[in-house]
Amino acid sequence: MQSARTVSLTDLYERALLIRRAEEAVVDQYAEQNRLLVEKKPLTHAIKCPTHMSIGQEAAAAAIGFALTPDDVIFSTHRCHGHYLGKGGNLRAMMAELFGKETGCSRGKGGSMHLVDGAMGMLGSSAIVAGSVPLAVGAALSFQLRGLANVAMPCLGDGAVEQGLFTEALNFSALRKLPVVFLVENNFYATLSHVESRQTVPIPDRGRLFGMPSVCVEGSNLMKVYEAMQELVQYARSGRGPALLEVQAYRWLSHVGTEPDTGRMRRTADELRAWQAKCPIDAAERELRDRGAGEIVESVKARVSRDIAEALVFAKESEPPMVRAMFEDLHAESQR
Amino acid sequence: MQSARTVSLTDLYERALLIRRAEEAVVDQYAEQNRLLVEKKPLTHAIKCPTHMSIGQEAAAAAIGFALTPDDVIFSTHRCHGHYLGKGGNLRAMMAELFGKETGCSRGKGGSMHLVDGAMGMLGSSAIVAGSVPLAVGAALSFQLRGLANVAMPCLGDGAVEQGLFTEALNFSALRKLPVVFLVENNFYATLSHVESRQTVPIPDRGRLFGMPSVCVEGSNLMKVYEAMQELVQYARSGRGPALLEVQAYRWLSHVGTEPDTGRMRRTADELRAWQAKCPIDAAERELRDRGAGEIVESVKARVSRDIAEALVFAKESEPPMVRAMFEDLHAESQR
Amino acid sequence: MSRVLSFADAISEATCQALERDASVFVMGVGVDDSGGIFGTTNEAYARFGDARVFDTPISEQLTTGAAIGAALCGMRPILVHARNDFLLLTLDQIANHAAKWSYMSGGRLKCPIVIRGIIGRGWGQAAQHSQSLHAVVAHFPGLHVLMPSCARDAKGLLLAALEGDTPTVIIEHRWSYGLREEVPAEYFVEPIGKARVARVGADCTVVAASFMVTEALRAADQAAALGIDLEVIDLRTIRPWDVETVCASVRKTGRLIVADPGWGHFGLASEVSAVVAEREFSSLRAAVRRIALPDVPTPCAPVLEAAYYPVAADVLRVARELCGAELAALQSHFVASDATANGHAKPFAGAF
Amino acid sequence: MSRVLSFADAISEATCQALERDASVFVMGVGVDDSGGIFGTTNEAYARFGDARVFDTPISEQLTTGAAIGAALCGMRPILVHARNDFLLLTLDQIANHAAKWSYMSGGRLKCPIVIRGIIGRGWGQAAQHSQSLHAVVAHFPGLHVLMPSCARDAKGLLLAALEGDTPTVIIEHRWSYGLREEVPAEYFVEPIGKARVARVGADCTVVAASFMVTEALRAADQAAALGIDLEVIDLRTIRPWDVETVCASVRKTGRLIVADPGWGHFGLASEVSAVVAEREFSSLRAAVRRIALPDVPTPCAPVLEAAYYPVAADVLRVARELCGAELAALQSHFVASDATANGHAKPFAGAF
Ligand SMILES: Cc1ncc(C[n+]2csc(CCOP(=O)(O)OP(=O)(O)O)c2C)c(N)n1
Ligand SMILES: Cc1ncc(C[n+]2csc(CCOP(=O)(O)OP(=O)(O)O)c2C)c(N)n1
Ligand SMILES: [Mg+2]
Ligand SMILES: [Mg+2]
Repeated sequence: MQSARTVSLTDLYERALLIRRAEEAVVDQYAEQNRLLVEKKPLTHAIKCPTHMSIGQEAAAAAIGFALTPDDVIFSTHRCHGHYLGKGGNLRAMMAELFGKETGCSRGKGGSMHLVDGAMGMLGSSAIVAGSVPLAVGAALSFQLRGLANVAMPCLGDGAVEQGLFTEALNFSALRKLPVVFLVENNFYATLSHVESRQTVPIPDRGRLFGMPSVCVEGSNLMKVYEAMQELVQYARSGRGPALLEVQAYRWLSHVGTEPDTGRMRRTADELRAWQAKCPIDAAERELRDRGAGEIVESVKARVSRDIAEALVFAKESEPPMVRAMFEDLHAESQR
Repeated sequence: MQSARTVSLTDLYERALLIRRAEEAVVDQYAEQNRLLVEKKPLTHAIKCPTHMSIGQEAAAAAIGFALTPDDVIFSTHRCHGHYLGKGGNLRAMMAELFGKETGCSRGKGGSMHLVDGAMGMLGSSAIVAGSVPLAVGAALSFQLRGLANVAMPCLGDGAVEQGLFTEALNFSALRKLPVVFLVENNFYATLSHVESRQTVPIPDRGRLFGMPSVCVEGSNLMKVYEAMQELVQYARSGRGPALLEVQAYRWLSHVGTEPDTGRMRRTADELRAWQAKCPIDAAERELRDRGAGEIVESVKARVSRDIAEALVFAKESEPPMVRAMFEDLHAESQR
Repeated sequence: MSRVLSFADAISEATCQALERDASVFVMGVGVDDSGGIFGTTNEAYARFGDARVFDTPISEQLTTGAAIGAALCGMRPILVHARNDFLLLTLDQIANHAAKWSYMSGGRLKCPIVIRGIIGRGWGQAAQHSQSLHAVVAHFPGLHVLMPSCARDAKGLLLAALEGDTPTVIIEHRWSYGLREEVPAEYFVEPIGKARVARVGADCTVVAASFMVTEALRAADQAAALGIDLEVIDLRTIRPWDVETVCASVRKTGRLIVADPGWGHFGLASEVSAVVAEREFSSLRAAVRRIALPDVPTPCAPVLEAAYYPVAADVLRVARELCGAELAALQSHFVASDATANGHAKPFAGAF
Repeated sequence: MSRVLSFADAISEATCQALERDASVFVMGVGVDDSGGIFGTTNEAYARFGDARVFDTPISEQLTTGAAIGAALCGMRPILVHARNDFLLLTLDQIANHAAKWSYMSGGRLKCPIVIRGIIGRGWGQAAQHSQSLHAVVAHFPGLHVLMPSCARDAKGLLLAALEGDTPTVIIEHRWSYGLREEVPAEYFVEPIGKARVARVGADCTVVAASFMVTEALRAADQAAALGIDLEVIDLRTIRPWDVETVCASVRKTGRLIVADPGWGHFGLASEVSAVVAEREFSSLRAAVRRIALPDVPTPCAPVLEAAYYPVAADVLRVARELCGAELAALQSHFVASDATANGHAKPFAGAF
């Protein structure tokens, strides 16, 4: 893993592109599955779990792996592909998990919403809105109790801010000066409900109330998001207490599934277009090319495509779990 | 009930004194019971439920009945004697409830922590910290849905602020501009834990975050507390949305029970003395006497003493419930 | 008048009729105004009554549950909707420590007529946190009514009954029942709370089931009949209070009992029914009561595991055969594990939920 | 070495020994640093280990539960304490949707060794919200261990066992057990989780009990013995997983079973044990299993109602007599409703709480 100081736009670009392409592969896979379904052909090796895509929101996820060390930990939500890959999670194990295979990062038990990579400090995701926020606070508590200089980051959406649990987490972290960086990805919607119809307060003000540095950045510039995150992570790591980062970015596809939802409720085509014009990956690619790094861009693209193709093959060729595996892992006996 | 505009210090003084004397009667009753227990004599007509005294904190409770109309509603906590009497709750029914009698305001089912007087808009208390806060929000929601100009007031302690539920309530009320006045009585302690060891934020700032007028007053001047409450109630009643009132006052006795707890943890004798010197009832009495209303003071005292003595007789002479009453009231069939 | 309606449409119709009849009824919850309309159950209400009566809420389930209680204490009749009953766990303090106890603690002076709807998810790898059946947890608490309609008619009639009553009520609906269609009266009507429904009369063995397990039990009964085993299927409909009399009367007739529960076995509905019947009808029982419930693990995601996870008609039939001692070898092959297509869904799941 | 210790002191001692042995253990909860020390179970730990290891928290139970889970996922072994188990309802989403499922959902990659202690309140009019026994609710969920020690030795040995294990564990203690005293080994030891304890050997009828009902059952057994009825009393100790083998072996011997549950009957422990035993030991049972549980209402406050509310030894004896058919007329008068003094409290309640 890159040291925080030397991260380059290329690094961020590659990580963001990996996330984008991985999810596009899921989109393609679903399209293929739907085609087979229509043709009434059997679905072997299918993704059969609800997938919440983060296409358009990659900037924050890409920054995670560079602003944090592998010993730092994150926790995520139903929309966790990006966080998992961003933190350095194993791509093959993720794809295998989506396909429900024994080689999946959660042995096929969790699926898309419950990605885990303990070695890389991705300690799991909850499909209960705000459910994993206190877990990150507890991880930070463990660091403090042990005198470790690590940081814990709960990744949450704008919707999770409405759970009282989130404020309990702010208060407790501030009170104990815990090394937590709350990463709130505001994509303006919870399902189809706009944030303005659910909240009255700018999200960083919630953090500021508890005296923590709280910053809002737009997720359209990879480096800016990284720098903002990096700074808050250093703050938390130095023992000064928690911090909050809001990253605003638009979800291009529907809340769940792989189709767009443009036109539903308040989600207009204009809104989507405006955000697509600010695509952080396109911007990074342009910037790299402008800097004369066109060849690097091409090699990154090739590497990412190859990795994803390999991961898909791995996932499809892996065996599904044996039925008896259903009764395993309840009590972590198979701890690795 | 007095109209809000014409409330006099005498009114507030009488209400506060009623609350004080009623609780002192409970203190005396417990002393008597303890004497009998030591002498191994039987306890007939005893208070056998946990009582959380509000002696020292009467100012907010006394204001409630004048700042609110009988159609406005309140909800309270484990420490609800004052709120019940403040709102105009029936004194006899309260005393009978403490003694576990059929004539009790909750037919002996609820006891000290679950006082109810539906006719006077006291819709119950929860012994779960912050548990009744959302109920008040719901009452306000009902007023809004029906187009009624009533106000709902959750009475809560400083400890309840830490429950995420409280912030959920602030957000929802602000979002919908509900007619709620959050009354937070900050007595600086939750049981023996000081507020500074539990919170980092001045309580009114919590309300301000959500754009609501939020005021802190000291509970040592009955009229000032009333005026502050009255103003916020009018604000909420006018449809402009919720408001928050913090009243700071000290609990003279222990968290639960009828003895002082001075000397335990951070609760020093100095702290108690300083607050006793600011007793809102003594101050009101002094002021009334200074104004030449000494005779009124005496007649108020006599009336209050007589009412309490009568209520105690009523409570003691009332019958306990029949055992079969245990199975009644689960489904409100006996709705009155 | 009566037409064929889906379970989802029956809920929608009941909701609209309640909103029409009673000004104190309103609907709230995360996404009730969404064009999806909680799987088609709230969008007509939203379209007709607008957001004065049908409104979205922040994702603050604990608050909205308490707010429903408070509104009910002031005379309203809220319907609070959760797209998954799993979210009830966030609100159990409000449901069980407050709604369930408010009437009792007030000596019957106050009443709290709230209705909370929560849906059981199943299938397409929704995994552990979005597919529980939490009826047993809620039904442990005195002071509540807990309903589990299994068919369109009851979905309408029980929702309307809950809204008429004064008891806080939790209705747990199964997502796989949503496509089931049957005749449903068009007019306003109520089904009695606390009364089970004999869904199929039989002589050899009683199957007490709830929610989607009624569908499986009826399917099993069809197959069993072909093989000479006559199953009586009782749809509990109400879980608290459940209809001990109807079940016991059936067991007195058949002498055998299977309980088919869509939830977990431990401390669950199957245990509850089994214990009470075994206590009351000890001498009527010709064999031990048999319980069918989920395996004692959370829901796994992988398709192979998920398919193996849920008990289906074949399981009911196998147990019935064991209980009745009939010779039905090689029968299992008639059955495949239920899938979404087989179970009341208009079209197969072709994507994420 | 072994000395006589109270139940409360045994918990305190176990806590201190765990803190001493294992740097990853810590204690948190509302009031654990309070001079009351959660009824004397945490103050010694606080005095010895200070607030680096034993600390008070804000009244944010949902957060502290989740924080305990998160700390455990990072290798800590938190003990989270609630002065009343009623507060668990605020945290059930974290307990049941998170702690219970985290290992399973991660395919066994992660483990979550948290211990949550919650106390059952009883007496002195604590009323409906401070006196529930919520073991059945928690025990419904696969992925958890649920323990209910009834005596000082087990209070220590089970707490230490829970802290050694890797499974999230809820320990539900009864406030009325706190004064019970017996020999407890001074050294560190563990009692096996999932293993019941035959608290009294008997031949005529098995009484399976948990928590304070074990005390009542043993008292009943003494009286029954004097009257020629020989009760076997089994202390379940672990509620999930509960020890089916030990119970069934006893029932095979006695042919009769009473289950005495400190909680509500519906969807409760008594139903669970009854159902499983009736299924497994149908042919051993000479009579229907009988269940003793709380009346199906919340706890009333008034002394007369509260006294009538709780089942006591006399109830166990009455049911045993009915089951065994013995002639024990006019026996009831030997018993009075249990009160605090009679039940393990050092001194009578003379005030609130
Ligand atoms: C407690 C809870 N309530 C409701 C839901 C249903 N739900 C799933 S995701 C979601 C929206 C979450 O919005 P946000 O936090 O902004 O995350 P996003 O989906 O935008 O990434 C909702 C309401 C849930 N999973 N958990
Ligand atoms: C959810 C919950 N947690 C803990 C308790 C135990 N408890 C009862 S009162 C109390 C302190 C409450 O403090 P505060 O809100 O300031 O009210 P006060 O007692 O000072 O009036 C606590 C912790 C409880 N009743 N409910
Ligand atoms: Mg969002
Ligand atoms: Mg306080």
